[in-house]
Parts: sequence; structure tokens; C-alpha cells
Amino acid sequence: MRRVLRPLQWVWLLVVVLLVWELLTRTIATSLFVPPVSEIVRTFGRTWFAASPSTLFLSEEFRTNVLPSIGRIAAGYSIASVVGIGGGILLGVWRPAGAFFNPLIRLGMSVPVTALLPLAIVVFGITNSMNVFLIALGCLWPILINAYDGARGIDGTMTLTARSMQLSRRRYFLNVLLPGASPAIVAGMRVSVGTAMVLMVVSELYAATSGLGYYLTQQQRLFRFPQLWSAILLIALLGILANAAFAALERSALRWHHAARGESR
Amino acid sequence: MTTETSALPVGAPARVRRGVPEWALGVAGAVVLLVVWDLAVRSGAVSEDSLPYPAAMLARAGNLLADPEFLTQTGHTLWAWFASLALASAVAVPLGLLMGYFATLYRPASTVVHAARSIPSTAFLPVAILMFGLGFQMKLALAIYAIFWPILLNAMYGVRDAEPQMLTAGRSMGWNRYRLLTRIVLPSAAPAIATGIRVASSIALIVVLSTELLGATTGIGTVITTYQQAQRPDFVYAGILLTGLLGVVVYYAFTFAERALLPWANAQRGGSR
Amino acid sequence: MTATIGGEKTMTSAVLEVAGLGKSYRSRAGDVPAVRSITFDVAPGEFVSVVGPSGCGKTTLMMCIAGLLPLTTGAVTFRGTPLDAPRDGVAVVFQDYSRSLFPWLTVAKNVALPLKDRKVPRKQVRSRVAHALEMVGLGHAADLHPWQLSGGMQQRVAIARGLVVEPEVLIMDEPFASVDAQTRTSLEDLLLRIWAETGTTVLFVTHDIDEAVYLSDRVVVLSQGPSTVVADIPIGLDRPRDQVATKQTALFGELRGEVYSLVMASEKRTSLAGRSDPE
Amino acid sequence: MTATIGGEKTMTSAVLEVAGLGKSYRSRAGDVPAVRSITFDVAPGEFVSVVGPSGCGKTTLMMCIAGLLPLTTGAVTFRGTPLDAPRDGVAVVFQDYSRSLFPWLTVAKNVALPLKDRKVPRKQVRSRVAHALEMVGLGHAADLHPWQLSGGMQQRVAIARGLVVEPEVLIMDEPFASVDAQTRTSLEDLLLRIWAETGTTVLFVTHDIDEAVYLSDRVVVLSQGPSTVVADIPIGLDRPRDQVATKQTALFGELRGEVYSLVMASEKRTSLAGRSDPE
Amino acid sequence: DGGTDTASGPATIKVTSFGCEIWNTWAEAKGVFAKHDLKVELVKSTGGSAAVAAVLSGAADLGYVNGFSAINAYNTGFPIEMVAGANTNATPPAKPAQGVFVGTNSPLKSAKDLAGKTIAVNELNGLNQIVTSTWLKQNGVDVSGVRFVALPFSDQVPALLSGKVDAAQLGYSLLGDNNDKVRSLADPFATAGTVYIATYVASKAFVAKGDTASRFHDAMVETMDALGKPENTDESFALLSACNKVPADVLKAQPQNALSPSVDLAALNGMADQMVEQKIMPKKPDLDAFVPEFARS
Ligand SMILES: Nc1ncnc2c1ncn2[C@@H]1O[C@H](COP(=O)(O)OP(=O)(O)OP(=O)(O)O)[C@@H](O)[C@H]1O
Ligand SMILES: Nc1ncnc2c1ncn2[C@@H]1O[C@H](COP(=O)(O)OP(=O)(O)OP(=O)(O)O)[C@@H](O)[C@H]1O
Ligand SMILES: [Mg+2]
Ligand SMILES: [Mg+2]
Repeated sequence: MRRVLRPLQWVWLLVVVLLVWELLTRTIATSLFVPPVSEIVRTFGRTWFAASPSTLFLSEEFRTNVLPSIGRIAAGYSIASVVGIGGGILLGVWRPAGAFFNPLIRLGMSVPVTALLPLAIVVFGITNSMNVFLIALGCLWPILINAYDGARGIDGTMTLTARSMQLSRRRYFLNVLLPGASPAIVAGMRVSVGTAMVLMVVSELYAATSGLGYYLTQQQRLFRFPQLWSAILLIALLGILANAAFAALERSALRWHHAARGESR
Repeated sequence: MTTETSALPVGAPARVRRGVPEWALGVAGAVVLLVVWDLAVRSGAVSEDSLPYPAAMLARAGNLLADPEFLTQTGHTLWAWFASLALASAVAVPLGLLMGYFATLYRPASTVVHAARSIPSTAFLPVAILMFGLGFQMKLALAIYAIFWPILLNAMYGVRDAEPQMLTAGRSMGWNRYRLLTRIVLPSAAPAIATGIRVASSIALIVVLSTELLGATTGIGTVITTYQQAQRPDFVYAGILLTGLLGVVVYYAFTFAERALLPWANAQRGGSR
Repeated sequence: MTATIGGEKTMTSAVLEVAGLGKSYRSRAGDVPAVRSITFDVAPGEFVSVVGPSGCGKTTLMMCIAGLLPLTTGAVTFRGTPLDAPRDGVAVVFQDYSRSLFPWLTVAKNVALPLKDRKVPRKQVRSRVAHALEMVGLGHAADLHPWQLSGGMQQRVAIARGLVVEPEVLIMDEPFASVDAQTRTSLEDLLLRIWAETGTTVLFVTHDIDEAVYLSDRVVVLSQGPSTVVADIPIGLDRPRDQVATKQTALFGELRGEVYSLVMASEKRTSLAGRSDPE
Repeated sequence: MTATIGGEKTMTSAVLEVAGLGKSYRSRAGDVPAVRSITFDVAPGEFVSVVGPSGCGKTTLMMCIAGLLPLTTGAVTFRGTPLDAPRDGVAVVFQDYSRSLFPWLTVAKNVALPLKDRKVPRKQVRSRVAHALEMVGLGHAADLHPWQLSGGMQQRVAIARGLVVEPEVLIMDEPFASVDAQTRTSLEDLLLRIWAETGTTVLFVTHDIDEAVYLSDRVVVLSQGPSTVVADIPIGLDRPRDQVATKQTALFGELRGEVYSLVMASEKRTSLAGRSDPE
Repeated sequence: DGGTDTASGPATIKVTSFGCEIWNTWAEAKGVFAKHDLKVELVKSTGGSAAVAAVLSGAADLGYVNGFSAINAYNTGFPIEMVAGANTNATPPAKPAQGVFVGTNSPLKSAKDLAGKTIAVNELNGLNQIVTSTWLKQNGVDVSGVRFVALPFSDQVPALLSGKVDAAQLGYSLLGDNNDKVRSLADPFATAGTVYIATYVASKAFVAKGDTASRFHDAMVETMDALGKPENTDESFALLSACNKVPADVLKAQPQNALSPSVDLAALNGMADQMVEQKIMPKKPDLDAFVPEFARS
């Protein structure tokens, strides 16, 4: 009985919120713009999940719009991670470079990526690369800054220990800097998951021929609000999924970090 | 320990930093960027139609700063930014404190929060326009939606991170739950809350500007789109530069305020004391 | 001085009576006993130390005595009335000064905290805080923040916070474990001086056998957890004590050796190689 | 045994010669001298402790000797050649085990790390790591992570990591300051045993005068910083030593008192009230 | 809010705008709005759906929306009506105002060459895409193979010139100073029949409440009449130039869309037919109820 009830602790409020929404939109607050949850869910099933096992139950719509978006997120996010982690650690360790790039980074992270959409279109054209670039750029900053802070924040004693052992640069990077900065890096990467979702949608508003953002705009232009909401629902679910996956990854990869912190308490 | 050497790569001799101060390197970085940019346009690698010469952009930035219309629109942007931050904080902080303090609330609420915060606020643009029109309120709504969650989460986590030993110390002085909350939980959550608000301040500015670019009636973003439609990339990039600088100013203002108001936050993070 | 080994209380003049105190922690896997049954008394003005192997339940015992944890069995009596919640006459100083001082308050405000809800007039609060800080030699540091002080100074602030309520019993759980050896000797002498000046009863937990012997009137030795009292040793060293002279006496060496072997014997595994101390 | 008080080196058989070592830190406000001029030798196989007031420059001195900090004046000679960068024959164990062990590596991998870039064959790495862990009594803990161990066990891992390179000189900077008193006594005896087994030269910094006297062949006392050598005291206690018996001897008490008064005298302000230890 | 006839003073109405519409600047400057007892407050909107949303939410009283979006919104069931027309396409023999543009040196010569190519339009499933699709179909091109890409007008020519898209469908007036770098394959609007490029819609409730909507329609009729008179040309472009900062002679040289303040139901039905044909709507709605009596031509 307890085992059955435990997941309920986590979800009951969500269920209440959705029920209130359903009731309101069915009774006093009917609106063509905000359909009842049940209708959104129905549209959601119809739009994204066809009943054909040959396509793994994914609809045409899902394959043409969602898969490309996921691909772009994956690519942009990966690029941002590699550049952000490498660059951040380098800047954190090599102080003059850190000072050199500091204002540019501060400026870069303060410019809304949306404003760079036209430039991205000119440089990359109407291609996947354009979306990937914008996603990567937006995700880069939190990861970079965190990797930088992480590398700077590595305990002085650890650095000294490594020096007294005469570790090679490569080993120092792989065995000390990278793992030492990883809690900060993971924190940055986690923030970036959200950013990536936002930029995926925003970058597909224009100059895209597929994708969830593209789909959103199209439905918006055609005033198909149940479809619009079903796309929002899909984005929310993807977001929850990404978060959960990340949390799981974090739990296993940073076990030492949490355990070490927990014990020092 | 000797901070002097801590940032040097292994094996490197413990060099003494001298000569070039950090800010000078920063200025050099900015200059190098402008030069590379200039060369890129000059060589034709990027068309002047899409990317202006940096000199032209800087000149236009000067023009914009002298343009009362631009300043008025900046005022609109800042007002939307400030209002969204104030409103979101006013609701999210107390709510986050409650959710963190009462274990029974924490779990169900965090599911809702994680679901809601994964939806990009721009996805709500059409709905937001319906509900709030094209003006100030719409910007406000989207910005609040975007920053509400980070503030809430930070408040929640801040509360949960309160040092148990401190709570025991409080109990040993005979404090009840309310006193523990106000005297220990709140101040120990304050640095986390401040961090949340600082992060939110950057996000809010970016969201406000983005809604202005995507469809609003006032603000710096609309100035940029106007020049975009007039095909004046020099003005467009001047506008982008100035918004970026605005973001930098906001960021440092917050960092400074945090240091002044919560001096222990840094001290706590900095050392094992 | 009363040595009661596992027996009934024998005195009514005790300020603190611990009778058959037992404590189990609840956990998923069932109840975990931490303290089995502990009985001892503390006379007014006495300095009693508690030593025992790591994890034997010393902290648990102190928390129970301070009224911070509910007992499972037995009773704690303070001046004749049962003690089951934090009480005015009892103050606690914790080991980890960095986590028991509030970094957002100045030193003076940290020390003033326990007086806050007791309707003490402002003026009096100020003078009592100043007096407590004087006692620990930190009169000049009133307006600094804890994180601006060294570890030893922080622990002195924690002591001042304990003293400011003028407690009848001061409970200290390994107060000097996190400071360096030199600072510790100074703090020990400081504590002895204050104890002599104020006449407070002190109940003192420590890992350090030298420290326990040097400071106390009596040393209570606990067994490996779930703990019971193994021995209750009166320390007949002359007062005032001195870091060099007292420790050079033969009696000190004997008492030290006695406590040492009792503690070692009460540890289940004394061989270092096999030790996996859980602390 | 050579007692050189502020004088020239008198032996050439020394494994480590510190001659006129001085070190200033650069800061915004100009140069801050931490160590003025320190001269002493360490003979092969000797156990030398360095004690001195808080902040007198002991850590700075050790870092200079280990080649981790450049000297301002003077020279450090190791087996006749100048030592100015970390060297193979010298290993360092730091005070703060929690920050010098890498929590993301297992115990075995932490210990194996210093062998990694030295082209030691895999098999040999494994056997040397196992041996080092055996020596500190942690053979069973190879696959655990540091945070799964108690403080004392963690410090033993750090010692094993120092030993695995089979150093001629083991430099230890307050290695036992962060562990509790009981664990410390065990670690002291462990260290003495290993020292006797391996014949390594040990240079040992501590705050704890009892510890310095108990462990060492010689105790070097430093003055308040910028430091010089105040005294270099041979410790004539018999070996093997014993926590109870040795400390009960009159000689121990005398030596302890001597070092104690030297350290106290070298502190500018010994009164606790005025102390504001910067550590 | 707004739009009510109050006893004192003119009715204030909020009208959405894309920027500088020539009739708005004229009506404002010449007091036409005032003459019809209206005070017009322009609020910016970026697209059809935004304007419809604004009208329904009361953020604006009149929405500036292209005809296709308006029909689409009406068909979806939104309670709106079309109270005035604005632009229609300039049909021959008038000089074409719109084009499907390619680079001057592009190998593309005709509609047929666009099969399988990428064409930039300002919004997906919007006016320009529908008209271009119709034009391509008429020329025997399989539209399903053509990629339409949404780009803001301002980015279309740069994208075209840098080869990111093969063609772009936009108005001559939006080319900026790139007239000589591009050429038009054809005016897709020329064969599309009359198309309402821009219209004004209002909520049913707003139309039903008093005669403000009707007065706005009348003001549009009067303004556009005046704009049609050759003697007003110079002055109207001067006014427009002051608004959008583009030199008046440049503006004057650009071909212009036709002005049609009243709505031709037949043309509207033709547009709806195209939408059904392109599967944007499943079936044609009854447009009679969409256009109030006063707004029809
Ligand atoms: N909250 C708790 N829940 C369950 N078990 C606990 C809890 N706190 C302590 N214990 C267990 O109770 C026993 C006694 O713990 P306690 O901290 O009182 O020992 P201690 O003597 O103070 O140890 P140390 O010498 O390390 O300070 C230990 O076995 C410990 O693991
Ligand atoms: N990186 C540095 N920059 C400037 N001054 C420093 C630096 N490191 C240490 N000092 C100063 O040098 C002096 C000696 O410091 P050091 O840490 O060597 O002393 P110590 O004897 O090890 O102290 P402790 O007993 O607290 O460990 C101190 O006054 C300290 O403030
Ligand atoms: Mg304890
Ligand atoms: Mg030191």
C-alpha cells in the first residue's frame, strides 16, 4: 500500500492543477484560445502518436517536426558542452586568457540570442546549422561560466597535491581539473537544458521548414489552438524527461560529490 | 592556502603576476574582437548589408544614446524588466520558502514546478497576447513566467540547505518553529535567494527584449525591429550592443548589491570556516 | 563527588541527575540503539568530562541531557524537575563553531541571541553581552562577523553565547576538537578560569584523554555504543592547574594512563589495522 | 644529529640542507616576509619536527622545501643538488586530507596517482599500491572512495600516497591536526612504525608540542614570523616509544616543558585575551 | 475598453499597425479621423494572429490583418467581422507591386524552374505563400516539392543575395535599395484574382456596439479616395516619408498596391476557394456573416 502511495506524493498537486484547469475551461472560462485539458490530451494523442507499430507509434507529424528538433537540441547542446567545458576550464586555469575574454563573455551572455537570428540566417542560411548555432550559442554561456568558476574554485590544496606529484598536464586536466570542476559544470549544463528548449522553439519560429517551433508558428497562424497546446504539452513533457534524465546522470556521475558533501555535514 | 599559485597549470613555475592588469587585458580582448570583425567585413567574408563595420556600429550606438526616443524606449524596457522581477520575486520567494520548509509540500510542488519550467515562455506568446494584449502586460507576463521558476527553486533549495547544526543551536535556545524560520532558515536561504534573483534578472532582461523583438509595442526591441525593417544593420547592431551592455550593467549591479547586503554569503562560500 | 557506576542516584543535592538514560534512533531498518542505559549525577559547580570511543553515543547523550532529543528510556532531572525540553538554566556549546554561529549576525548579536526572548531589558542585554565577551577575551571583536575571526576566536564566541544566559549547567560537546593544538591549550585554560569565576557546572565531552584529565573533577568513561558507563573516575589533581606543571606530575600520568586503558579496552577492536572508525 | 642554531651547515652527509631560506610573499601592499632566514640540516633516516607559533611560516617553509614555492633567498639542497621544483625523492602529505585526496577516485587510484606519469609497469603499480595500503592498514579499503572513510582513515590514505613513491624524504604539514584526539594517537604510532620499517626521513610540522616530542629525534622551534630558528632540541627518549609509558617518563615532561616555554616565549603576545590568531 | 460612443468628444479606438501605413498617416494629418469623430491610437502588432488575438482580447479594437488570416480566423470560429479593406493586389494593367524575386544573375527564369526550390515568404501559410502556391500551380509546378521558409521581410533580400534561399516573394517597396540586384520572375498576384492583402477586422461585439466600426470604414473610404487623386500624391508620400524615414522620391518610385476600402465578397470567396484547394481549410465558410453590410462594396 505504501509503495503504491509514494508516487502519489509527487504528483497529486499536478493532478489538482490540471483538474482545476479542466473545470474552469469547461464552465466559467471557456475560450477558443485555452481549450480544456482533455481536449488538448486528445489532440496530443492524435497529432503525435499514430497507431501504427511500423513507425513505433510515432505520427508523421512527430517524425517531421519533433525528431528534427530533438536532433538540433542534441547537436547544439553537445557543441555548447564541448566548447563551454574546454574553453571554460582553459580560461579558468590560464588567467590572462580569462581576463582577456571576460568582457566579451559578459557581453555575449547579456545579448538576447534572438537578436542574432538575422545574422545567423545570413551566415548559416536556412539550414539545420543555423538552429544548431543559436542553440549552441545560447547554451554556451552558462556552461562556460560554470566551467570557468569550477576550474577557478578547485581547492588550492588539490592543486598543490597534484603539483607535488608532478602529474603531467594531460593527467592533471583529466584527473584533477575536469572532475574537480564537474559539479559546477553539471550545474551549468543543467541550466542550459532549459535554455536549449527555449532556443529550439525560438530559432524555429523563422527560417525553418520543420521542427516544433515551426509547428507552433504554423498552428498559431492557422488559429489551431488545440494543436498549439498539444505542442506545448509535448515540449513540457520533453522538458520533464530531459530534466529527469539529467538528474539520473547527475546522481550517478557526481555520486562522489553529493556523498562527500553529505558526509561533511 | 597560497592563492598565488592555485590557478597555475601543473609543473609551471609559480610565476608572479606583474605588469598588465586584468582590466587592460579585457580592453585588449574587446579591441581584438572589433579588429577581427572589421577585417571580416572589409575582406568581404561577411556582407556589409548584414553586418556593419564596427566603427559605424559604434557611431550609431552614440547616436542612439543621444536619441531621446531611444532613451524613452530603454526606459520602457527597464520598467518592464524591473516590474517583472519585483512581481515574480514577491510571489516566488515566499512560496518557495513555504514549499521548502514544509516537507509535505515539497514533493508535489516540485513536480509541478519542473513541469511548468520546462515550457519556454515564448511558446505562450500567442496565448499571452490574447490574455494581455500587445503592450506592457504581455511582456510582463512572459518575463514573469520565465523567471518565476528559477527564483522559486532557489528559494526552495535555500531553505532545504539550512544547516541542521544551526537549527539545533536555535532549538537549544528554546526557539519555536516560527522563530527558527525567521531567525535561521530565512537568513541562511538569503544567499541562495539572492542568487536566484540575480540569475532571474538576466533572464528577465533577455525575455523582455525577445518579446519586444517578436511582437510588442514598446521597448528597445521594437527600436531594433524598426531599424531591421528599414535595413539599417549599423543601427540594429548598435542596438544589440547597447542591450548587451545594459545586461552587463544589470549583472554587475546585482553582484555588487549582493556583496553589500549579504556579506556572509561570500565568506561562507569562500572558505571552510 | 559521587561515583555511581550503573547504580541508583545517591545524592539529592545533584544539579543534574541522569537515570537509566537510553536512546534509540528510528530508521527504516528498525530501531538503532545509540545509548543503552546511562546513570550518573553531577553536583553543583562540578566539572565532569565524558569520554568514550568514537560513535559510542556521547553526542546523543548530551543532546538528550540538553532536552534536544526525546529519551527512549530513563529520565534526566534538573534541579529536581524532569528535563525534557531546552531549559533556561542549561546552555549548550557545540563542536562545530562554524555551523553553530550565525554568519549574518555580528559577534555581539550572536551572543545576545539567547537573551532575546527572555524579556531582559536592553541595557542589561548590552552589559551582559559585553561581560561575556570580556570573559572570553573578545571585548574588542563585538562588531565583527564570525567569518572574520579565526577558528579559536569563533569557538570563544560560542562559549560566550553559552555563558551569557548565566547557566547553571554548561554542556559542551567536543568544543575544542576543531581548533589547533596550541589554541586548544589556551582555550582549556580560559575555560578553567571562567569555570572558577562563575561557579557554573560544566558537562564536557571530549575525545582527548589528556584534556579530560587536565580539566575535570571527574571523568565518566563510556563503553562502545550502545553505551553504558564503564567507569567514573575522580580526578584528584590540585587546582589551579597548569599546562606544564600539572601535566608533569606523576598523578597526571597515572590518571591519564588509567583512562587511556579503560577507553582502549572498551573499544571492540583496538588494533589500528582493523579499525574502521565510523566518525 | 646536528644542532645548528642559525649557523652554517656542519655535515655533508645530510639528505636535506636548508641554508638561509627566506621567503616573502608579494602582495598589493608590497612584499610580506613570511620566513626570514632558516638554516638546518636533516640527516638520512632522521625524524625532525618543526614547531612554532601560529602563522610563523611553517607551511611556507615546507612548501619551499618541497619545491612547491620559489625561495626568495637561500637554498634547499637535496642529496647535494639544489631543490627548486617538485622532485621524485620527496613526497608531501598535507594537513587537510579532505582536500588533498580526490573524492572522485577510489582509494587505490588515489594512491596510484603519483606513479602514473613515471612509466612504472602496471603490475608493479598494483603491487606497490597494495603494499602501501597494507602498511597503513587499509588493504581492505582499496575500492572504496575517500568519502566512505573516516577522517583518520582518509589521512592514512594520504600517507599511503606519500609512501607509494618510496620517497627518501616525507614532508608532512600538520598531518594529524584535523583528526580527533584518539585517532591521532593511533596515527602517531602508525607513523612511527612505518618510519622504522622504511627508514624514510621524515620532516614533520605540528602545532602539538606533545606530538612533536613524542615522535621526533629532533624538534626545531621557530620564532614568530617572519621566522628564524629559535632552538633545535635533540629528543633523547628511548625508542620504541609508547603512548602511556613514554609520556609518563620525567624526561618527556621536561622536554615537553622546555619546548612549550620556548614556543610561548617566541609568541609576541601570549596572553589569550589579546590573541587574534590569523589562521 | 475603448470604442464606445461617449457623449463628449470623439471615440478613441485602438488600431493595430505594422509600422507606417500611408492611409493612417494621411487620415491623421488631414483630420479625416477627427472628421468622423474618431481618435485613432495605433498599436504595433507583428502579424495576423497577433492582431486577431489583440482584437479578441480587447487590447485593440481593430486589427490590421491580411485577408487570408482573417478568413482563417473567422473559419476557426472566432467572433470577428471584416469592417474594412485596405490593400488589394494591383492587377494588370497596373504596374505590378509584388514579385517573386531571384538574384539578377540567377539561372532561374520561370515558375517551372522553382520546382523543388526554397522560397522565402514572410509567414508560413500566410498570404504570400498562398498566392505564390496558386501561381506555381497555375504554371504546373508540384507545390508539395517546394520549400517555403518564413523570413522577416528585412532578411529576405540578404538571404536571397547570399544564396540561402532561391527566391523570395515580397513587395517592391520592401526591396530597399536592392532594386538592381534582383529581378522578378512574375507578379504572382497578377493571376490570383483580387486578393485582400490587408484588411481590418473587429470583434462582433465591437461592431454591434454603436457605429464606430462603420465610421472607421467611412474614414477609410474617404482617405483612400483622397490618396487616389494624383494631386495628393506628393503630399501623401512626404507624410509617409516623415513616418518611415525613407526618402519620398524612393517611395514614389515604388509600385503600389491598390487601395480597396470596401470589401468585395466575390473576391473574398475566391480567396477562400484557394485556401480550400491548398487544404488550409477543409471547407469554405459562409462569408456573408463575416462582412457587415456597411463594409461591402
Ligand atoms: N540521527 C541518527 N539516526 C540514526 N542513527 C544515529 C543518528 N545520530 C547518530 N546515530 C548513531 O548513533 C550512534 C551514536 O552517535 P553519536 O553521534 O552520539 O556518537 P558520538 O559518541 O558523539 O560519536 P563521535 O565520537 O564521533 O562524536 C552512532 O552509531 C551513530 O551512527
Ligand atoms: N599567499 C600568501 N600571500 C601573502 N601572505 C601569505 C600567503 N601565504 C601565507 N602568507 C603569510 O605568511 C605567513 C606565514 O604563513 P604560513 O601559512 O606559512 O604559517 P604557518 O606557520 O603554517 O601557520 P599555521 O600555524 O596557521 O599553519 C603568515 O603571516 C601568512 O599570513
Ligand atoms: Mg559526537
Ligand atoms: Mg600551516
